[in-house]
Amino acid sequence: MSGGGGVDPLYVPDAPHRPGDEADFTEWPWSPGDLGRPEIDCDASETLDLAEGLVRVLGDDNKTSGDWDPKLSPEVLIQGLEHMMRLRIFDDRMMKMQRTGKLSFYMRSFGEEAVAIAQTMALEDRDWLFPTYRQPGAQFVRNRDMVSMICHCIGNEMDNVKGRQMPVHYTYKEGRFISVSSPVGTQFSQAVGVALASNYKGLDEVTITWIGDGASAEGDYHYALNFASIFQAPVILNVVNNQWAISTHKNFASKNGNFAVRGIPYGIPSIRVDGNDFLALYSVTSWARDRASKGFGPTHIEVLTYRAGAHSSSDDPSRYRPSDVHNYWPGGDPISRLSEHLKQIGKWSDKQHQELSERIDSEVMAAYKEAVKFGDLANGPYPSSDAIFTEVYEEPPWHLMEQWDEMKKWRES
Amino acid sequence: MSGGGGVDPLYVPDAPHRPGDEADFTEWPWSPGDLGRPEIDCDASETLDLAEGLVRVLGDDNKTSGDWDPKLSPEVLIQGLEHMMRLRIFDDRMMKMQRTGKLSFYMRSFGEEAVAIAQTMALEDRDWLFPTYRQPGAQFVRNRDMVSMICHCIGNEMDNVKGRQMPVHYTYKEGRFISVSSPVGTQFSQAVGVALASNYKGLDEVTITWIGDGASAEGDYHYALNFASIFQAPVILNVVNNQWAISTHKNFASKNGNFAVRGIPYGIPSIRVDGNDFLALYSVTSWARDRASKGFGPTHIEVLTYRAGAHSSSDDPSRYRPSDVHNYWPGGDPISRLSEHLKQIGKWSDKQHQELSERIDSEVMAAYKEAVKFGDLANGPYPSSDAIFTEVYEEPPWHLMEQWDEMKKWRES
Amino acid sequence: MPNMNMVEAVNSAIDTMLSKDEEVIMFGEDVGYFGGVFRTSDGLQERHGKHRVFDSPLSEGGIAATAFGMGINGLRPVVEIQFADYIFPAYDQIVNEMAKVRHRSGGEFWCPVTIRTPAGGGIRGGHHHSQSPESQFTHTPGLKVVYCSTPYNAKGLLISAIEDNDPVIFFEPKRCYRGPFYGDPHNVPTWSDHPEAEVPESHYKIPLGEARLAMEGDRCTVISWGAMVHVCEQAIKSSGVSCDLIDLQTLVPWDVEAVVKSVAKTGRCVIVHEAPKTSGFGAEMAASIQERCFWNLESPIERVTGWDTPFPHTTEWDYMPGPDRVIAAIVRTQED
Amino acid sequence: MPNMNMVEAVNSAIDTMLSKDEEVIMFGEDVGYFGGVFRTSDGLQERHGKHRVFDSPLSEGGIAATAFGMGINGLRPVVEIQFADYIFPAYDQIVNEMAKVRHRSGGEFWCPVTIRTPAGGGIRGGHHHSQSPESQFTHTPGLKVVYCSTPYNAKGLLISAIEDNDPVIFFEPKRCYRGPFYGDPHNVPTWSDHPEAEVPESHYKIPLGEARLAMEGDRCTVISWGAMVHVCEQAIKSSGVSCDLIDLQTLVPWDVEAVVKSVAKTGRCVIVHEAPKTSGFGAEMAASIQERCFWNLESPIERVTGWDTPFPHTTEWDYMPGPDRVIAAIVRTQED
Ligand SMILES: Cc1ncc(C[n+]2csc(CCOP(=O)(O)OP(=O)(O)O)c2C)c(N)n1
Ligand SMILES: Cc1ncc(C[n+]2csc(CCOP(=O)(O)OP(=O)(O)O)c2C)c(N)n1
Ligand SMILES: [Mg+2]
Ligand SMILES: [Mg+2]
Repeated sequence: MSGGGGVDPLYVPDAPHRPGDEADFTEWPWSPGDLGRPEIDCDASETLDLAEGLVRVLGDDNKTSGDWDPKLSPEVLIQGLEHMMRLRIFDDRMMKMQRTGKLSFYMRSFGEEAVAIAQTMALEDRDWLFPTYRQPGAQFVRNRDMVSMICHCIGNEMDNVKGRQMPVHYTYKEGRFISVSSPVGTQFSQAVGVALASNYKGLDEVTITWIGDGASAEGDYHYALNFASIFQAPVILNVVNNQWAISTHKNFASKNGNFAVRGIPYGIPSIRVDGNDFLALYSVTSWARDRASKGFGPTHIEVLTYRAGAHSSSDDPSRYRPSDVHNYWPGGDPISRLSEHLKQIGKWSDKQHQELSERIDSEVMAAYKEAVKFGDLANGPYPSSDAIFTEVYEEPPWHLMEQWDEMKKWRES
Repeated sequence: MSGGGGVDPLYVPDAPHRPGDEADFTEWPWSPGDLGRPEIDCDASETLDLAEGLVRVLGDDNKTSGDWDPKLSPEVLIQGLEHMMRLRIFDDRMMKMQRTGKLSFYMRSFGEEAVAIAQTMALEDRDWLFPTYRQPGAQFVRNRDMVSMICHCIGNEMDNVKGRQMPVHYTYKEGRFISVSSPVGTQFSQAVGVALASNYKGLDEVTITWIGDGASAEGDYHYALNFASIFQAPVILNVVNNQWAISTHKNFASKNGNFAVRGIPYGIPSIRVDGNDFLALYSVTSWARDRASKGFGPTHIEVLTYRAGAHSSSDDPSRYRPSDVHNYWPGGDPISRLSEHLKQIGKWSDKQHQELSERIDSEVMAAYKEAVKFGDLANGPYPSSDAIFTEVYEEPPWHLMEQWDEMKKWRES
Repeated sequence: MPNMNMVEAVNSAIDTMLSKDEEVIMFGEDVGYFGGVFRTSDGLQERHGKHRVFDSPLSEGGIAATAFGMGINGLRPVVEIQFADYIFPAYDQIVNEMAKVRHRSGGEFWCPVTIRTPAGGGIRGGHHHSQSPESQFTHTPGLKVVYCSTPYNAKGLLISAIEDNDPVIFFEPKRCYRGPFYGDPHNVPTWSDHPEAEVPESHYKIPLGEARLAMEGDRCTVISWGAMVHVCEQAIKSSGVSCDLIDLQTLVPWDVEAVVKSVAKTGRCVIVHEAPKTSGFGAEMAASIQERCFWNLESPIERVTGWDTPFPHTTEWDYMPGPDRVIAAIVRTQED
Repeated sequence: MPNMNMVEAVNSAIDTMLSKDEEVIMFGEDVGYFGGVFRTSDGLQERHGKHRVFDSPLSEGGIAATAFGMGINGLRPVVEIQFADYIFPAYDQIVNEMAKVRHRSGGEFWCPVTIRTPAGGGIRGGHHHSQSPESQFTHTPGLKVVYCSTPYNAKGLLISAIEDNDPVIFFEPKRCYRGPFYGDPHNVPTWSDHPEAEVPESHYKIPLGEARLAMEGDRCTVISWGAMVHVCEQAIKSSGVSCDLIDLQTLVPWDVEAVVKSVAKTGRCVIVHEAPKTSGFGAEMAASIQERCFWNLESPIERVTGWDTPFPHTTEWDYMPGPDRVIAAIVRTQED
């Protein structure tokens, strides 16, 4: 316990390491052993050890163990690996496009690829996803076409958001992937409403949503936990604790560094899971889905991970943390861990990895080439600026019609 | 655990009893025995039993017991009793005034008199109070003159709020009692700022604030706990769980009915205290003050009590709960309990009680008569409507000056 | 046709929609078991079930967010904010989220939510139970803004709002819940016998975007909404000046045709609202009217509004615009 | 005198005040160790200490509430909202609390808080990094609203805001942080050599409530604030029409004298802002000007504004008002 001994001038926390320091993750909650998997109708209080501990399936020896092992087939694991590799290669390509001015801005999922991919794979296709900008990978699971994703990021003629939002603000209703919004946190409380609507309609649909460690300080986090628990919403509420909110360390978001436990006093079973462990993520999410689907209400999950890259293409993390810091993260890298596990069980090889990587690379490259045919940011063509006026309302009212006409006049002049 | 067995249409909780039902408080957390009093530098986790249990000092036998006994002198107890009796008598008088149109609206503290009074008595005079409308009693502890309180409630010429706010929205800077605001919850997060400013200035001042069970669902509750814990603010954060938010039962504010435990995951020591037990309230608050003052940061307290009366003079609780319900509250009545205790230790008698009651009654009556001399709502005089324009800004800008002139013209016409 | 006060008319509108459309659902603070602090949902929980009309936690932000989620997932939530003054914790969810979701998602998701809220002064509410914050919603594209004034238009507009596929902020002048307000606090009429209190039991709509011509005349156009409509009616009668009285009803989108036609005819205009003057919706009306009718105007457009101060408690009648101020403004428009 | 861009000028203002007054304290998202995502607090934590310049949790509501509490207890907090679009979670704390506390407490408590926030478009921010929500604060009595446009006025106004004993919402046109914006996205000048970028190192003030006459002329009054001031300058130059260009600087309270004097002289007026037209602050300006200068006006007051739609990403240049639209409006005012 810090503090003590009289009045100090305003205490302000700090990050555990800054540029020049050595990275230090001693506080990482090494799983003390395998944690139990409770019944889905358990009380929140029965999950305290899960919230204070860390659910892992893949050990440092790349073997699985414990009650939480989802016992997935190698095919499913390879599928997951492929999605994660695709996301990483896709992200790298997009960053290159950003650096060459073909798109305006980008945000990678680097180091966090497992989160949305494992979790979405653990759900049914009819379940609703309400993501932030750090879960685009879910779209691969739901079979979204990469060309359309790239077109969105460029904001060209084929962007289904019609150039209205910044890159990475995907929407993909067909895949029940709900429109990403910039104000952080808002989706978390909205997702409870989505879930309650499914419930009201008597449908066996679950909603999953994510919020960052930083954004969990918004009021929406509290609204979500409160409304979800009071009305027993079939919702999975994830706090993705990747340690940083831009330059602000999670020490400014939680005094004790544990987000999972916050769910328990709301009466919501809460679990902390290793966010770089594909199998653990899958397993915990299946459990939560089962629970929600059977009418037992919400689950609160802290996904413990590390933002390995910059916050966004506008950010330079070397100004506020050691540049190689992510290499020291005790959770390792989600892609390596899954591929090492597959090798361990004899279902994967360096050669296969290499081949898959190359195949994805050329797919991404092909998608990229296809997408820029519809325009890139540097060269156009852009979506018509008519899209400024459409879908503001279901039908444009007179004042929008008037202004639209005026805009057209200027555009043509 | 409720729920289970498939998809039900949207679950909505209910109150445990409604008009016609018998009151039932089986869930009241009977103190299983005396709870320990931890060191002031304890960790949040060491207070779990205090948050899940209930700190009581005054037993049902009207005797004190346990580590939390503050061992107050009979003089202090009698002082507290007097303040509580004054508040109840004052409230009754004000309600009569409201019923006869002498003031527009009123809110009693009935059943909750101990809360602000015991807690404020446990503090130093230099500590800041940031109340809701349910803690006016703190002003008696800080020696506020009743005439000025009544003048505020009337909103007459002597109202220090100048007729601008509704009754019960007191402000009393001399007593460090900060202006009550109608939007519920806002003071809770603001109080953290007040505390941090004291801290910044290096002053040994603590801030105490209160929020209702209902209002704890606002974002401000989350902001307060988060900012207080991150910056170790010297603040005492009380949730007054009086079971109701107007007609809405606390089952709509907390799934498991416990507000105290919510502080623990924020790293804030948390205690549930019997809000009708003057001694327990005093003791817990002293502990929290000591802690804050020594630099160990915030304390979170659930004050477990019952709103014995209507929400306000506009409310008719018999529409949504059994009318005699408060008589069944296991915590009893705070005034009776303290006076019974005093009798028990031989320091009080029915006769003294009767005499004190009569003395206060005539004091209140005298204050009332004095106050209405400055005007009552039915008959005026009212504060000058010039007060509409002053103190909107430090100096009225030109547009207010213009409108002020216009208003004067109309007023004189 | 039954006579209803505005509380009953609002209740009837929600009741009608709950009966007609299973997607309609209602929640908010104290609206369930109790039926609302103003009784606007009295009896609805009993009639339609606890899962369709229910209490919510005391959290306007949470209410708006939950409604948003339900709205994009196929329901048509009607939520109540207990007082318009308490809508601000939900402001982000309304202006950044509800207003923009259709547009931002390329039309994939939309939010047919109706947010009802009692607004305005005249009940000694002081600064936090009297505000009329309509203009703070009119600046945000994607929202529709409605302000009813009578039992008849309350029901017809509310049904339109609920059936609308865009988010609608629906203001109810609480001072008029039980009777029209003519500006005299000592003379408090009820709605009985008022022609605008003849309200059909059944479903009917008043289209959003259409104003109501409450009085007809040719010397001045008086534009208002909410409780002030009745103050204006009183003022026009007392002024002896022949006026059009336009009850705007919908602020976004407002009825440009009705307004322009009237001002073109009268050449004079007075706009009356309770909210503070600076950046009140009267500003938009005046700015637009001078843009569209400049050459018709014989005198400056007048605004009669609340002062640029918080709303007072004891002295609220020195704050609320009354008939005298409106009369004076009408007369001033005739001078030049 | 040193040449500063607007980021440096803002930084210098805060630095000056931190040095001058111990009661000044600064916090917000990423403003501490890192120095702010726009670098406006670069170096300030190191210079003044972690307890005076620090990061906060990601919670605009919490930031505002904490600032409120510090403000009423004797400090003078300067807080940053990272983008003006994200000020709405704090809206309740600002409009219901900060704005009213002096008044509601009979003058016992007041709140000398400055809320700084980068606003406006032109950086491809799409609808949630481009909004210019100034008018949503101008309707609330008790708040002052400032919008700077150059390095020189940024520093002078910010120091006045910090020293002011009322809450001030301080908008910084992010598009102009590194250079003035003349409306051509392909021609991006910096502040170097610009006369308004000569900024004293030391303490100076530009009084709140006073406009800046940026250009002088006699045929039309162009009123603007923020980034659009430079667009107007460009437009006026190209139009060949002799215009007064009034940079309003403070929106509440606005400089009625300067505006009325100019319009009385020119008889014509164009108001230009980035925010959507409906209920933008241009509405208040137009309404007030026609009230005060009706008999001087030779033609309708024009408004050139953003459209009544969310702010787009790819096609933002079809949204942002550019010199051509301003020129056309100026020319229209000359026609009649
Ligand atoms: C309401 C709001 N405030 C501020 C921002 C600016 N912002 C964008 S991302 C971000 C940090 C988010 O951190 P976290 O929630 O931890 O998510 P992460 O980026 O780590 O995934 C901030 C401050 C925003 N988008 N919305
Ligand atoms: C933001 C806000 N929303 C709604 C209200 C209306 N309101 C006043 S008191 C109240 C109930 C408060 O209940 P609780 O917080 O439990 O406090 P209690 O009255 O029981 O002391 C409500 C809904 C308000 N004043 N402020
Ligand atoms: Mg993060
Ligand atoms: Mg309560």
